[in-house]
Amino acid sequence: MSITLSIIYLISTITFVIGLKLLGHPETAKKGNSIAAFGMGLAIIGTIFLNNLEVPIFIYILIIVAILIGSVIGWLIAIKVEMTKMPELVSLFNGFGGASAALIGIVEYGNNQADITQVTTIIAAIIIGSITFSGSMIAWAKLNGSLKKDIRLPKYNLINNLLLIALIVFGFFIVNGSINGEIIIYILLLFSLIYGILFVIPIGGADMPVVISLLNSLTGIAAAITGILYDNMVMMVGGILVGSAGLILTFAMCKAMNRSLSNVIFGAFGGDSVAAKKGSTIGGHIKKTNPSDVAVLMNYADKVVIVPGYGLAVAQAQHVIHELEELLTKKGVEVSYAIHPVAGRMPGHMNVLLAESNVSYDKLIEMDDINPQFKNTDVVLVVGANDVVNPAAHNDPSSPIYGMPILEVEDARSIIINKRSMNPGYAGIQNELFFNQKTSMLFGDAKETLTKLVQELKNM
Amino acid sequence: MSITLSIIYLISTITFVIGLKLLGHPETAKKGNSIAAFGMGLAIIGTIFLNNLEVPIFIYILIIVAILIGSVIGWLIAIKVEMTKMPELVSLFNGFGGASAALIGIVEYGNNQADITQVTTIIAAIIIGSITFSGSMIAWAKLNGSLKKDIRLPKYNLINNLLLIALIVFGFFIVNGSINGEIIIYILLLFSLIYGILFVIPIGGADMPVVISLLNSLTGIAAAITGILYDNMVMMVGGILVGSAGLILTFAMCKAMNRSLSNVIFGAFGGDSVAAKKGSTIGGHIKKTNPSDVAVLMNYADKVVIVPGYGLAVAQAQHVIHELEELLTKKGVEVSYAIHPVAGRMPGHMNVLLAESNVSYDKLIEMDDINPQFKNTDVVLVVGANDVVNPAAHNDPSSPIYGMPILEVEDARSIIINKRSMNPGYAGIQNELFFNQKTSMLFGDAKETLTKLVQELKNM
Amino acid sequence: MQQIIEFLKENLQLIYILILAVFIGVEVIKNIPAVLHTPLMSGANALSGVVIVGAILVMLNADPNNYVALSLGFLAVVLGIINVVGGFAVTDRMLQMFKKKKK
Amino acid sequence: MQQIIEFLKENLQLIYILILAVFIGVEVIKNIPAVLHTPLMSGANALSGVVIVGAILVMLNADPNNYVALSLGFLAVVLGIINVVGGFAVTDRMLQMFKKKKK
Ligand SMILES: NC(=O)c1ccc[n+]([C@@H]2O[C@H](COP(=O)([O-])OP(=O)(O)OC[C@H]3O[C@@H](n4cnc5c(N)ncnc54)[C@H](OP(=O)(O)O)[C@@H]3O)[C@@H](O)[C@H]2O)c1
Ligand SMILES: NC(=O)c1ccc[n+]([C@@H]2O[C@H](COP(=O)([O-])OP(=O)(O)OC[C@H]3O[C@@H](n4cnc5c(N)ncnc54)[C@H](OP(=O)(O)O)[C@@H]3O)[C@@H](O)[C@H]2O)c1
Repeated sequence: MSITLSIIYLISTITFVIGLKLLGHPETAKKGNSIAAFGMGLAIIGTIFLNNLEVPIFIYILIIVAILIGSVIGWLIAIKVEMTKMPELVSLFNGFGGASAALIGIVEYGNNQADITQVTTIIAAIIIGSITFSGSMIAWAKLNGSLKKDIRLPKYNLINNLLLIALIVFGFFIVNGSINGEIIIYILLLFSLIYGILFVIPIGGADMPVVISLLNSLTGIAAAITGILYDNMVMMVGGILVGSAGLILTFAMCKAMNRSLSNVIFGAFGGDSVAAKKGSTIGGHIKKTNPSDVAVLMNYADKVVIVPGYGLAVAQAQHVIHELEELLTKKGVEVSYAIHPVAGRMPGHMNVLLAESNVSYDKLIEMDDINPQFKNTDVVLVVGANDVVNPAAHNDPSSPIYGMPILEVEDARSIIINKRSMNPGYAGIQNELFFNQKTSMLFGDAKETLTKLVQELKNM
Repeated sequence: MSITLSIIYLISTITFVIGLKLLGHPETAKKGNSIAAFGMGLAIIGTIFLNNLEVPIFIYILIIVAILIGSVIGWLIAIKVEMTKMPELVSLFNGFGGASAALIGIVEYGNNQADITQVTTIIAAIIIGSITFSGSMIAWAKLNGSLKKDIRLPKYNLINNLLLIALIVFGFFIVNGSINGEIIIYILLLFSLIYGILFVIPIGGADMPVVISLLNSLTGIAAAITGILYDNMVMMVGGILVGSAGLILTFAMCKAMNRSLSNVIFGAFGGDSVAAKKGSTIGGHIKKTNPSDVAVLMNYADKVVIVPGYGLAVAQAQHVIHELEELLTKKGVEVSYAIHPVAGRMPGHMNVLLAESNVSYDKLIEMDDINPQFKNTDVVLVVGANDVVNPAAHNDPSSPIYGMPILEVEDARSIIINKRSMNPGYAGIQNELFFNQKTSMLFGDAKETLTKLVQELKNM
Repeated sequence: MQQIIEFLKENLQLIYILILAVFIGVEVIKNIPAVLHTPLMSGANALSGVVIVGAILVMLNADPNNYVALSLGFLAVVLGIINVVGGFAVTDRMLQMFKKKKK
Repeated sequence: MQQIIEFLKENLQLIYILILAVFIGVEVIKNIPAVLHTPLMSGANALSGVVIVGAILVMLNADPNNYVALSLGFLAVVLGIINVVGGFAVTDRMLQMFKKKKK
């Protein structure tokens, strides 16, 4: 490797560290992203043009064509995607990264079968890369709705863990030299892909963000391992950075939901059965309401707080909610949004969605700041949110969400809840808030119902 | 090096990182210190006993004797030292570290004169180590009062910079092989020591904490360089950690004083002349008071805030101030301390001093929290503080301390200032607060005056 | 076991690098506000596309007659660069939206 | 120049380690409360005593008949260990005081 290339890699590594650092602060995040992107560009161009190898021209052309094709595809997807589709997009891209690592491993297995360190890294890259790939694809399918059911083999946890152990033993034998041959590596690939599928498929759709974050961390590790193979520092350090940052992010998400990582991965089924039991114990009388009554109520309110949740994202109602907010503001009502950290499909997702529909930044109030304000609030409008306003988190130690901080909407003078049915939310538990005296249920799809509400308000 | 030793070094390095991290949070600081100390012990023991070298027994004995002697000395100093003497102690220890690095360099120069990398590191270790040593000794002497004057050669900045350049060129020629021989290295040592003295001697005593922090950072770098010489990771990483952490700490201190590092190092003289000019422009009438009047005033106050400063530390008045506080509290007066971040001789020094004299932690209120409280304060007692309560920092853009955040004691109903004279504080500027209508000056040494005050209060 | 020790011995510096990088990753990410979780995940995802460097090396090192290696390498480059370009672009788009709203 | 490039080439991993360590040092220290500045300075000072390891190596590697080297090494060990033991002990003493007051 030429010394220039080494220095370029060093610079890229530094841009990665600095970029990641800046990404962690709202004011500098954009700059951080650009710096990291710049470093990545540098590393790519350096790798192609400063390699000191004798390479036929047509391979250069192939590489450049590949890069052009991929860039155009990536770019188009990135600018076209709807912001509600963010989680599945990250999952898709992440899967591609994993696939890339696995492919590298396969080609390199053809070239090196002697050195034990190299074979180890190759096997690891193939296993991790393909698990990431197939796992991410399943996560993607679950999130975009193509795969609705959580398919669970009987004793799936046991099967999965056995399969994982088998994979590792298999890999060990290949490294060992006990088994070898071109075909063996494809079998390894196949089983890794299967494991990735079986790993993700039993996990509920709402847990996908955690899974994606975990898989993202794994892709980083795969990149780092490939870096060891090539003794390439930028891959190693960059990969490890993503690996450790991703893991921290994963734990942060679990913590915000008051669950453990193992509960997310292995506990899906247990969680549901508890939930089902719980659901039946709550009961009482519910009050229904309709858009025109709500319109009247809001029209004469001084202060309205909107609580957006997962259902808002699903219904794509972020634009109409913004319309509602503007209309009310014009009528002299003070409106703000209460943002729960894990409302929506991934952490911080509500911020992105509402920012996209031009909601002004200072109307989004974080949980800890808005909670004391509910006391002075006339109307709370909960749109497609459920768990994040469930008082069981405070009151019921046996509830699966017990201990999770929630938005304390109960304190408000009246509560309007928009959802389609009495079905529970992600945690699968009923919500006693719905039976509260102050609560009125506004049933219906968020987008349709809010559109009607806006219409009523306009006519007043 | 045996693999066990490598692993031990790795563990030590990790303890250093974790230890330093934990040292940064009040709850975990003590644990952090212990963890780092444990790692250090591991590294030392490992180095002695796992070295794979053939070493005569008597050398082992020598090493162990050296370690025992040094440990006893270090331990005794550490447990005996008064907390007011903290800055000079750090300076002393730091100087020893630097001296150790320089000595290593000298011995190793005798062994390696061939390899250019090694000679470079050796020369660098000698230069940096001895600058740190002699500089720290001067800082130590300045702080403990043995060296009172800031000795300044004419054009000292120019001379110092030329000397530094000469040192580097000298070192370069040694590395180059243009000059060599045993004697030459002692000349280098001598000149480095002289530079260290000349570097620190013109800087004012109150700036010593910044200088110590800088020299501490340099010792870290010297350790890292020695680590390169031995290809020893724990020295390299540990040294660099200290180097970069020390530099950040240095900048943080400068920022808290609203000065630049270069102003501290090169600007001492300039600063003074501006100050002298300023001093003369403020004037007016001052009101004097005496301990018995102050005792009456305090006896009937509801809320008293004590502002301790550099003078309190010098006068060793931290115990009597605590007595005063307890007495007042017993009489039903609400007493708290206002802690400015750079009050005293080094950052956070007041906290250490007051903690030592058993002042309860929750009575120490940080600047940002206490400032709004001065409005409701009956009496502010400023003891040996000056710059940290100087309103010029707010009002006078031409003042050298302009922009430094201060304790806004002016808002209180009455202000008592205890100091020995009208002499200015560290920044060398007069304080218009002394001429404020609400201010009364209580002249005298802090310890004596406060003792009298306590006596008067007891008699009431 | 012997092999692991060998590996450790030869790659000691590497291990330090990896451990230090883990610390940095952790240190840099913890305590970030929830608002930024989504962009951060997406940005980290783009960074993991650094595997593209390996994909390019596969192609550069490939025997010009080994069509399997070339095609797999080609695919790896395409997939890797999609991850990189798409990841950075979409992160930028998200952050752009925050910025616009802020003033 | 040539030599510098040589050095860089041979010690590439070392340079990564140094740079990463710088980042960690910075990341770990910034934003610490002023209360802890004094103990932190003292703790960092104790850490810089890691140079003691080098001093021990000097003695271990010294020619048993080279009394100059042995004495200088002896002195280096004494000074280094004073820095280490004294530094950690006094930091602990300071922090002890904070702790006691806290409850
Ligand atoms: N944000 C994250 O990072 C993250 C990650 C993983 C898991 N989670 C979990 O996700 C949950 C998020 O809480 P949440 O309150 O936002 O959501 P939630 O508790 O899952 O509730 C969403 C509600 O929206 C309603 N809904 C669905 N589609 C709708 C539509 N088209 N129109 C109107 N309503 C609709 C559903 O009720 P109907 O079916 O009756 O309409 C459902 O009760 C938490 O439990 C959290 O722990 C979050
Ligand atoms: N803490 C740090 O990290 C640090 C580091 C470097 C510089 N500094 C600087 O140090 C200054 C600290 O401010 P400060 O207000 O604490 O101190 P200051 O401004 O230096 O004032 C101290 C005052 O104490 C009085 N004094 C001295 N000995 C005394 C005694 N025995 N009894 C009673 N009074 C005595 C002096 O006046 P008389 O002579 O009239 O008695 C002097 O005016 C700031 O300017 C800061 O920037 C601080």
